[in-house]
Amino acid sequence: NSQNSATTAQTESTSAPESKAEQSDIQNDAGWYSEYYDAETMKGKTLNMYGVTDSDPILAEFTKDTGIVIANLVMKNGEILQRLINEKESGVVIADLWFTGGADTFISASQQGLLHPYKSPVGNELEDIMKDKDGYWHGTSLTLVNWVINTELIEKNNLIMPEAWEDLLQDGLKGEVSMSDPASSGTAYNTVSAILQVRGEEAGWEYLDKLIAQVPFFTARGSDPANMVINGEAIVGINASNGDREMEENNEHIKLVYPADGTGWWPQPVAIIEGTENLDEAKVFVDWILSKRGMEAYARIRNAAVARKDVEIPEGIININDINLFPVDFQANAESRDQILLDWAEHIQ
Amino acid sequence: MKQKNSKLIKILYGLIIGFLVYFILLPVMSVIVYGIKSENSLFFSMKGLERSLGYLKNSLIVSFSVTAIATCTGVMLAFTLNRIKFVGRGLLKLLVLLPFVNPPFVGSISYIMLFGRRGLISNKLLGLSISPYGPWGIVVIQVLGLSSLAYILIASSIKKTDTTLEAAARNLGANENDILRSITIPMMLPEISSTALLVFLASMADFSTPLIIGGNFQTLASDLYIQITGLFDMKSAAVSGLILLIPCIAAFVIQKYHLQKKSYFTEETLSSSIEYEEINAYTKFFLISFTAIFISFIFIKYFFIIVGAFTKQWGYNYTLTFSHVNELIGKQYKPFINSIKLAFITASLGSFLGMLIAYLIRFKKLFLSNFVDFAATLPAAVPGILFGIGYLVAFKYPILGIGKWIFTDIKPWILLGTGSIIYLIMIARFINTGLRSGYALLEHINPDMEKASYNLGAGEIETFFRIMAPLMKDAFFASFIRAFTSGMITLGAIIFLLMPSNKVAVQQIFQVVNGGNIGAGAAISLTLSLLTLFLLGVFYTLFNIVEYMKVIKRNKDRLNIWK
Amino acid sequence: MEIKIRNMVKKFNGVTAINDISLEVIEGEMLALLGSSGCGKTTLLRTIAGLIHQDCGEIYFNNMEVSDWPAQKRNAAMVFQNYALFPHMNVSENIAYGLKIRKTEKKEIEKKVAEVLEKVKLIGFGKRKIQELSGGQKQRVALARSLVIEPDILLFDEPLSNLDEKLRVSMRQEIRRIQKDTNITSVYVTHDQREALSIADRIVVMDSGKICQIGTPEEIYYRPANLFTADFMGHLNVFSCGIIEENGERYYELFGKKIPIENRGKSIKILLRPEEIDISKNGVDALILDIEPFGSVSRYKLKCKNDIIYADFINRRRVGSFKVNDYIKIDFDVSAIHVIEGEL
Amino acid sequence: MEIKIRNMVKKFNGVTAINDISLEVIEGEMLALLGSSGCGKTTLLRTIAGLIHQDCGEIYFNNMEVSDWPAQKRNAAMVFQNYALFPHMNVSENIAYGLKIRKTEKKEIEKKVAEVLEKVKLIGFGKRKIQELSGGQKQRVALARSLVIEPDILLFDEPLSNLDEKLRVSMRQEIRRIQKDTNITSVYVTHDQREALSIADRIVVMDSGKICQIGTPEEIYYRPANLFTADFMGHLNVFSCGIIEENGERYYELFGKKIPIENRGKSIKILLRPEEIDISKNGVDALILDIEPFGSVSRYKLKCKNDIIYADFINRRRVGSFKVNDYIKIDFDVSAIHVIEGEL
Ligand SMILES: Nc1ncnc2c1ncn2[C@@H]1O[C@H](COP(=O)(O)OP(=O)(O)OP(=O)(O)O)[C@@H](O)[C@H]1O
Ligand SMILES: Nc1ncnc2c1ncn2[C@@H]1O[C@H](COP(=O)(O)OP(=O)(O)OP(=O)(O)O)[C@@H](O)[C@H]1O
Ligand SMILES: [Mg+2]
Ligand SMILES: [Mg+2]
Repeated sequence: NSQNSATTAQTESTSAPESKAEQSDIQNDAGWYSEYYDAETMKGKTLNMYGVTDSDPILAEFTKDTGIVIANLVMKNGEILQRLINEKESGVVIADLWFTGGADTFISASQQGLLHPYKSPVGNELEDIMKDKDGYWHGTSLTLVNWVINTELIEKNNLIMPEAWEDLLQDGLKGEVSMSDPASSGTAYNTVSAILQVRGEEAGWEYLDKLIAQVPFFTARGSDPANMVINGEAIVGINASNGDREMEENNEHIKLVYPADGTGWWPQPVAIIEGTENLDEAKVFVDWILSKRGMEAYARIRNAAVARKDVEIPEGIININDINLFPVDFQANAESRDQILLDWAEHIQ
Repeated sequence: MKQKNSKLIKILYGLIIGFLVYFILLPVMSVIVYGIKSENSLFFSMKGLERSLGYLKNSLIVSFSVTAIATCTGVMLAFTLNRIKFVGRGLLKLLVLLPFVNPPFVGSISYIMLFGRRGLISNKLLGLSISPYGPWGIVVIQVLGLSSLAYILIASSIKKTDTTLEAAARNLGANENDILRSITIPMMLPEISSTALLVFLASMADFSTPLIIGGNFQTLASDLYIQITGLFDMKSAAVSGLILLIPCIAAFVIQKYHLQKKSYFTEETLSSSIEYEEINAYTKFFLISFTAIFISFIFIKYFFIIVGAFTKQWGYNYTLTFSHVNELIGKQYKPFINSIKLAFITASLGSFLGMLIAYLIRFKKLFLSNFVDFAATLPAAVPGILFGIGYLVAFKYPILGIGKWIFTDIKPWILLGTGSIIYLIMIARFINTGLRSGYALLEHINPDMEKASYNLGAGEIETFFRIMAPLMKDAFFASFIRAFTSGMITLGAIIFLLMPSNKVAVQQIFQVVNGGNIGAGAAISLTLSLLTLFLLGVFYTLFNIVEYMKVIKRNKDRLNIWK
Repeated sequence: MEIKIRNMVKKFNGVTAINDISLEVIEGEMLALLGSSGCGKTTLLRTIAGLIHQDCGEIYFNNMEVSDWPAQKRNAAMVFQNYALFPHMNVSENIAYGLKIRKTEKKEIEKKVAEVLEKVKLIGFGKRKIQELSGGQKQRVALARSLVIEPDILLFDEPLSNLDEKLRVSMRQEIRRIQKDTNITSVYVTHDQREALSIADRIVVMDSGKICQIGTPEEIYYRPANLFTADFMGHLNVFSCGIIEENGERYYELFGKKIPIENRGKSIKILLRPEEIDISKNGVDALILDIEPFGSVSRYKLKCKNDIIYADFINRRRVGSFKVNDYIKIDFDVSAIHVIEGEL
Repeated sequence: MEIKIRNMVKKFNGVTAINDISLEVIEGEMLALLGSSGCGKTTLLRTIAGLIHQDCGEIYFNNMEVSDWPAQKRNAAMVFQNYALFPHMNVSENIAYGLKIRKTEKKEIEKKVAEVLEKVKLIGFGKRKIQELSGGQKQRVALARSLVIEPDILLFDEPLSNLDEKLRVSMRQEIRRIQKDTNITSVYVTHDQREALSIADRIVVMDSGKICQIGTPEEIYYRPANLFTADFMGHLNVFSCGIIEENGERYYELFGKKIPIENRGKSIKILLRPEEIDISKNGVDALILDIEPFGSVSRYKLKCKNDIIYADFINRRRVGSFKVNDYIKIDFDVSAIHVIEGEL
């Protein structure tokens, strides 16, 4: 079951001038609204964005709506974080926005003062767990831990199609489960910490020990297990995705399975970079992506499970309401990280 | 008082030293200081050190094997393809260069699909089920790639073989074996050792192969990458980088001092033909079949990528489809242009600078030459991503990095955040390829060539461009190919410096492959490769246009004579 | 070892370097190969050594066809015109190379290398790098490298061209001594006809890839078969004379002398070597146009009637006192005349 | 251009190649540099050209110190001993190189190249690759390359060593003509003393990095200052004689001749060139031990009393009839004797 759904009704930005109210109606028809939007001055402006996924189609949609162009540079979470740290130190602000990535890196960034707080009025639509309480970031979509399964090999080896976490421990999957290293992969860390949180320390480690025995080696990157399963090097891979079915669609022999007894997840946030010279435009983007219009575009184009619940879910997307999400405390996650990794290191030996 | 050099040379040399200090030493020093300064870095815990040393051992195991195998293979390939005449040689000569236009990311996927546990060849064809993951997987993949590097470096110099020496040995009664052992190979020592050094450094610094195929056998370079991208611990990464540098520097020093004792140039700088007139049939058979087998390995991989790009589902469903290719059409073309521009400019400038430095050091006997040599080679030993961090931490300060101590409040020009920084880092990285191939070749050029030019009144610049440059042309092109192709697919070094508005093509592939659509990944990688290949063809033609014109003219002359 | 060459042809893309040459080198003889620059001497030597392959023709060693033998089987050591020393070895190593290949004992190698270094006057140079030698020193190393292995056949390609006269004479004697002692069949290419005359048992004169004449030094020098050989072997005074018939006697006239001739042709060429011309009271007058001192001989350019004549006079001090523009009286001995018939 | 060299020293790690040489080359003169192999000729030439730098000493061109000038400023073209042709250019391009550098017009270049190709007898070779030339052809290209630019100074390092006599003579004349016509100061290294005698205005004889003697060809040949020069310039008969005092007159005896001498020393060396010895009815008996034919001259090894004497006789046919083991009577002119005092 999903988390409590208490929504904060408070709107901070009541300072919007009256004169704009009319305008807002028009824009509401379009499905989005931002009080900072000024079509005249913003048309043709270019913003820079960092992110971990290819967001170009969504950004194109944004440009269609607003005339603002956004160039997105794809990097890994750690790379983005390091760039921001160093860029801040030198006073060179390259990116205006950061869109997609692990929530933990956003938390870390906000703690280091790399992000600019902005409580978007549209953010009120989101559940608390989906956003930072100080407005440093807002979640846009969900990343869900799932299993990539090679159905061909399941059949060939007469295995039970895994549905629950215990199914990964079946004999036939010995050496055939691929998982990344929690120390270097957010996916794996999230899985491990979620299992520990849900099952409790003792039972959790007991299960993990058995799981470890099934895995031939831990890959360095979160994306590796999926590739191994596609290649037939493993039968089940612990993976993370946006809730999309792309991998299934691209590969006939692959099935994405969301464990019935709960799975780890985290939001993919959007945030404004501290020091940006295009603050207004950045705010427009945040408002836009969090709006119904933005979320719908996001869900449609990326086949992603989005944070807003009032968005129509297109065909072929996992409805998060159907999935059993582990209750996750991101803050706790971040704090206990070192300890869990130390324990993990001992358990894999 | 030794050789005197003109002001011009001195100024040029000074500028080069400045460049090397600023754009190589400064970033590398920065990253080291950066790593050591941090309180909580892994370096200061015994455990961290132990961990790094463990990875170092892995690195060394892999790199030594790869260096030995790839260098030998490179020598054999260069030998077979340049000195033995046989049918189909031209084709093999072309194919052996394929690894240079390495389609990023999908190469290893192709390899796994073919030779993995359930690979097409290993499992379906041969019925084996061997895990490709582990040290041998790394070695095999690196050897396949680096042998081509070895080949091209050695081949450019093998063309300068003075065959009269072999004739002399033959005449003194030496059989082909003796000649190979006592003349041919020793005469190739400059290029062999130069190549071995580059292969060693490349293998040490390669992080992606261990990541993909290493399984739980990771090397120092891949660990470094994991530390940055997974652990977000750039400082520990810097320390790993420091440890990684130690064996690389050692290799550099060994190579340098090993060579200096002997001379390799002869009176004749070119032989009219270097092909063996006759060669033992068994040897010929062995060499040719070895080459053919090796090249077919390379070829199969590429062929399979082509298959992947045009079939519905790579590895499972081989129905022909153009959907992957069609997908490309919607893609932005600008990153491709950016990539080409970046690769072309940096590869030419880097190779040129490298050759120039090689020339200055070898022929001009200038001060600080060891230092310059070392500084220019250093980037080869530093994994790209670490070098990138170096740039990030060094050039985030004003006036090219040193303004940190001068300007505290005002904000003058900062390199970070400008488009030029990625050009600078790539040039800095490519200098060493030019340098190595330049060295290897210059060993064979009689210094009197240069002196004759001065004597006829040509100045330093004219001499360099008219005499030395043409003689070093092949080596330059070898270096250019290597730099250009690697420039087209470099990501690690520039990821910290790229501007979102100036993306490169390889990023798109990265995005696609990350999305799990390997068919499309294959298609786009292939496109990039073909583009690279096409451009190389164009460059090669342009590069040799003068010669082509001559050949054409000659043939015309001949025809006229016949008329 | 006897060498036989039959109808050899060698072309380099279009350029005919050797044009149907047949030749025999007798066992133990020293055959000199003389010819103008670019006439194919080096090419011929290289084909004998097996370093390049002829396009046509055969080579026999002791009546065994070796045309297809690889170079290393032929045991025919060559001194290369451009030395071809191994740059990565020092002087001793270069010289020892052939011995090492022959698996000679180390002690023996050292001894032989030391000996030959002495013979080529390079004692103390053993450890030198090749690049640290002067031109003549390099050439001597190349010579030593071939001599030391005492092969069946020795092929010299202008082995002394970069040495001074004194060294050249002593090297020549050394070569000759070794060659005679060990009875090694040798072919000796030189551009210096004096060297050929003094060292060779027989001389081959080549021109544009063909053989002009083969013979002993004497034959070649005194009885050249054609104008080319004659001219090549030393400067030549050539007179074209018409034959005069008087009273049934046929004769021609040179400097007023009537010289009878049995020849039936209408015109002949008369060759007179510069050294055959003598100073004599009974001679004809000649004006000295130029004097070129050549060491022991000086070459005088003389004008005698309407002919320009070259004469070599030994360089005695008393002769040396002639000056340009002096008049002298010259004569020659009829027996010194060499007659070539027809239009050569 | 006048060249002045002051106290020049050049060492190569320990080997002294030039040992304190001072030398002047007068404007427009052709100075020949003679010396045994490895005596430092090439090194001296290279320092003048600025291709290597002396350890000590200065060089002046027209009284301007050029010691620190780079090679390209000196305008002193050199013919390299090892040719140093550019392998990536064909013959014409090699020759045109210096002209191109001088920004000569294209037409002009073509014309000059064609001219010089004719002079070195390589018409039709313009398009050839350097690797496709014979040794002598390469040497001529090297020569042409330097001649064509008509520099201030010409430095020849054994420029004709790989050519046959005929070509050599004609090249020599060509060089001499160009040099005289354009009045280019030239230094000409050769190992061939005959060449030096015939081409040079003055000759420098070097030995182990030092100058032995400087003088005109005549001086060097007839009045050698020391035994080395004397010997180097041609084979020499050296007799050590004691001086006899009788009736207040001092004389020494050679082959029965009493020759008066004013010298006060106890012993002298008498030098007699082989060509000064003559055949004469009044002479002393001598046995022919060996005859070495040298073209127009033959060198006879004679035994006369207990001395071994070398004599050069012109190669007339009538003389040629002497054979080894014949006895002949020889004599010499007293004026031909060159006396060097003391123990040289
Ligand atoms: N590789 C080649 N390609 C084309 N022509 C060649 C080649 N080698 C030699 N020649 C030509 O063949 C002819 C004979 O050459 P070779 O070297 O035998 O002459 P050579 O008699 O030794 O002359 P030299 O006395 O100048 O050394 C020359 O005209 C030369 O230009
Ligand atoms: N690079 C070098 N290193 C050491 N010694 C050298 C070097 N170059 C020349 N020499 C030595 O210096 C001496 C003079 O050499 P140089 O080349 O001037 O002689 P050379 O008179 O031209 O002789 P040759 O007539 O044989 O060409 C020689 O003994 C030579 O061995
Ligand atoms: Mg030759
Ligand atoms: Mg010399």
